[in-house]
Amino acid sequence: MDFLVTHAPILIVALPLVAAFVIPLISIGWAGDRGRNIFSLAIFAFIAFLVAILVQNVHAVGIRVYTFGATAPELALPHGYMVPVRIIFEVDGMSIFMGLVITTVALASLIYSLHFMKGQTGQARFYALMMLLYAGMMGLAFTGDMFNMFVFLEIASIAGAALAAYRTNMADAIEGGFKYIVISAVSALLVLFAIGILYAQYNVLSIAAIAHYMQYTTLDMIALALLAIAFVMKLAGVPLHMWAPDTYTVAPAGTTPMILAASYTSMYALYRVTFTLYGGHINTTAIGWVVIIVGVLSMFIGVMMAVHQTDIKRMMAYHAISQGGYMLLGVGVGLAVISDPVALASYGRDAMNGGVFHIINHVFYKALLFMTAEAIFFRIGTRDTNKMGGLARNMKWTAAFYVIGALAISGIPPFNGFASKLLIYESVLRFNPILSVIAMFVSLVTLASFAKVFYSAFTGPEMPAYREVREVPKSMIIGMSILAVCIIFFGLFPGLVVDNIVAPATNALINHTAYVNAVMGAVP
Amino acid sequence: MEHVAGNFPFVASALLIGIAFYIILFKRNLIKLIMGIALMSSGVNLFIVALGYRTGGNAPIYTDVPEGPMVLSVPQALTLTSIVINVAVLALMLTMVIHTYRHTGDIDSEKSRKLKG
Amino acid sequence: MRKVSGLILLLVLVAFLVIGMLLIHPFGDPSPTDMDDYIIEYAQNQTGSNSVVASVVFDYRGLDTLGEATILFTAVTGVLLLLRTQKRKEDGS
Amino acid sequence: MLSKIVRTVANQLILFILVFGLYVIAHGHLTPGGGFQGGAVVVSGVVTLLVAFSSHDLKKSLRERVLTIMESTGALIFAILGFAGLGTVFFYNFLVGSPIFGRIPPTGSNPGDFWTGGFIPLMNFAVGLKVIAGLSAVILAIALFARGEEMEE
Repeated sequence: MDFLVTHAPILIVALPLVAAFVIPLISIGWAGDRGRNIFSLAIFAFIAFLVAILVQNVHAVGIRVYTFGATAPELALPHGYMVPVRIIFEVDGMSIFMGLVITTVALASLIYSLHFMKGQTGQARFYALMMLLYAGMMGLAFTGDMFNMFVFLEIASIAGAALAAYRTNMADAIEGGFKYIVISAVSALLVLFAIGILYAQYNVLSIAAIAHYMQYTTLDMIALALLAIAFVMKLAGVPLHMWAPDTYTVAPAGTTPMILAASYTSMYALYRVTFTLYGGHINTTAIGWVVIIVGVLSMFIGVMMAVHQTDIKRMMAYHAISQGGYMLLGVGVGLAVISDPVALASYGRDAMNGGVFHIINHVFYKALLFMTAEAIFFRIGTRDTNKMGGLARNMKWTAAFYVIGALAISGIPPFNGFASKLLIYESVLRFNPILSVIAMFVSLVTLASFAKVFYSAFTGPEMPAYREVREVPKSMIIGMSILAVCIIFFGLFPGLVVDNIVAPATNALINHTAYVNAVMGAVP
Repeated sequence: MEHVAGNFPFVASALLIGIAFYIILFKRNLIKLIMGIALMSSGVNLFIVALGYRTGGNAPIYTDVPEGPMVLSVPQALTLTSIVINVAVLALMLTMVIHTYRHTGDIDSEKSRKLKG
Repeated sequence: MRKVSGLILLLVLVAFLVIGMLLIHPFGDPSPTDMDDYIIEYAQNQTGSNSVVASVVFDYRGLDTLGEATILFTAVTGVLLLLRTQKRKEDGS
Repeated sequence: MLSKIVRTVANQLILFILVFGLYVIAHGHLTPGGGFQGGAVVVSGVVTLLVAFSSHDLKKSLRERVLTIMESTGALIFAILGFAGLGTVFFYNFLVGSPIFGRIPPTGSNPGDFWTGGFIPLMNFAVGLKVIAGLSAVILAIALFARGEEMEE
């Protein structure tokens, strides 16, 4: 048990990698499809267990530092030397919060995929890529090293792009995958360039060490701009959002939620850069307003583009951009007032709680919605809402899950979307009432848009073509119900979740000196 | 600003990245787009490896090394990693372009486009 | 119109990058060099490898190399996934 | 398929390319080079064969199944070498001081001893195996796909 607690950070990242290497082998060899599925699930269950251990441990003892190749995991600095040389994993409240989000979604996606993928070609490689995508995201969330962050960013992007283009017999799938990889490659190269600039000045690569030596020269500003452009591109913030609808639309069901989670992992990287790497040096009010403006633009333009879509997944993809705006708005308000203790205590912290809480809520209900859309596609073979109708008669579970997801995304009380949106509305209202009004208006339009799709797809007269449509198989329902249960639980007990999971994450972002001191504590 | 002439490798890498951006933004041929990304990664790699150079330094390998300072080793390792990563990205992109050509008979990004709006 | 505005943005970006490049330490004289000095000094003793680059790649920054190998594996898996046979076989794999 | 001269030269050349590639892999801890570089050299030999002969001829000797197994094995060896250090820390160089590749060279300039480097030479071999298999598979798959054929299992 001690062994697992000590080595949990690396085991969570390395085990999926090993599983990905093994999956092609066992699919060729003795195990076959069934064995491979059981193997993937077993590995995943073990990783979820490790994540649970690590959550508990991080909340109990604080930031966990894991130094690779040193004589002890905590030995970030070599003996008698004041510069970290080796790669460091640093797991704090925010990292483990992202870990929790990613793991839950990945587990649901994996279970959902078991039946969804049945009979498809190339399954072994599909599951291997799912594992790699998961490992890339977790590594990005845990790493405390800039260059390592770039490497994991690339793992997640390449695996995501290959998965998005999975349906190679459709031209649009290839196009969606290609857009994703081009955007990812360009943004990763920008990140690498920024890393080079930072390395040139400080000759260290660890985030904590760079933050410790940070002087905020002109070069650092250029690096910050490059990093911000790159991560906003990856998280699909307006005006760099053009890839997102295409990629989310074409990716097969189990992977769309994972790619969605990958964009929010990039959002985590953006927060890590602005709050920790440049913590205490940047003009927080100005940068905070930039984040707020990107957030409001994403919110508004995303929802306006979503309203007139007829492709159900494309509509949801634009809503994903729009909901991403809420997170940026909440955290941006927190960032704008972070240097003002009074405002931070009275509403800034709540705004950040709302923004961070919205990540987990949004990933859950949007993953659920994407899954229901693919369940419809699985049964009737089209994503066009004009061609659907009366599906609620035969697909009762899917319809129920769609309603849960739609009410949650619109911020209707008993569901989780309401909890985080209320936090954002209340706190933003005290910061700037206009922003709050825009946020509420966007929420109304969201409700209208989802209601419209519900009426055209699920209600209405039964279409003769779909009389024989049956409910989707069991594993897909289980995958969706995991998320639905989480949504309802989070909606009923928001206080519990905010206190236990979200507040440590927000504290980790605000209190950047703890992150730096965990590595550089001994350095004057 | 005092060492304008001496910093030409850095400036060259910045210009390479600028040219690459021009190609990525304005060329419609998908193969040219990929070449732009390859050029961009060359620019970044040149930048990183140039960061570690010390005037008159030897390669950081102790096998029969002559006397003198050694150039920094970490940028070389980073460049090595980044080159391999880029090879991987290019392979995947080219595969997708082959597929696009199969489907639409064209590698012009405007003509082979299916998803709009 | 779109092209002109894009071009202006591009020129601004390049101008910033070039100015930034002139502000970096002079070529051939990096400073500070603490991390690299440590590695060059101790690499032979700690890893036993004569090639300092190899010891950085595999030992000091080993996880990066594992990630790099993984990326290559990911790309190969992705390429073979995309170029797979579309005919379904009897066993369904 | 190119002319007989090219084919004969390629047939003779492949051996030298192979030996040079393996040399680069094996001496990765002493001289410039290593697993990736040496693997790329070997793959350049595969490309030579692909140019001289045709992908149709080559697909019988380079089967997808074999390449997949090679690649996964290489990656697994690498990962397991990382895991083997878990007694202390992941990626701890546990072989330094042991009989296998455990010697420590004299500090400063020296002629180079093959049995040094801890797990670095082993990792070079693992990465080399992986790169050879992976890049060959990619090149062959793309070449075959462009001709409208598939890789053999």
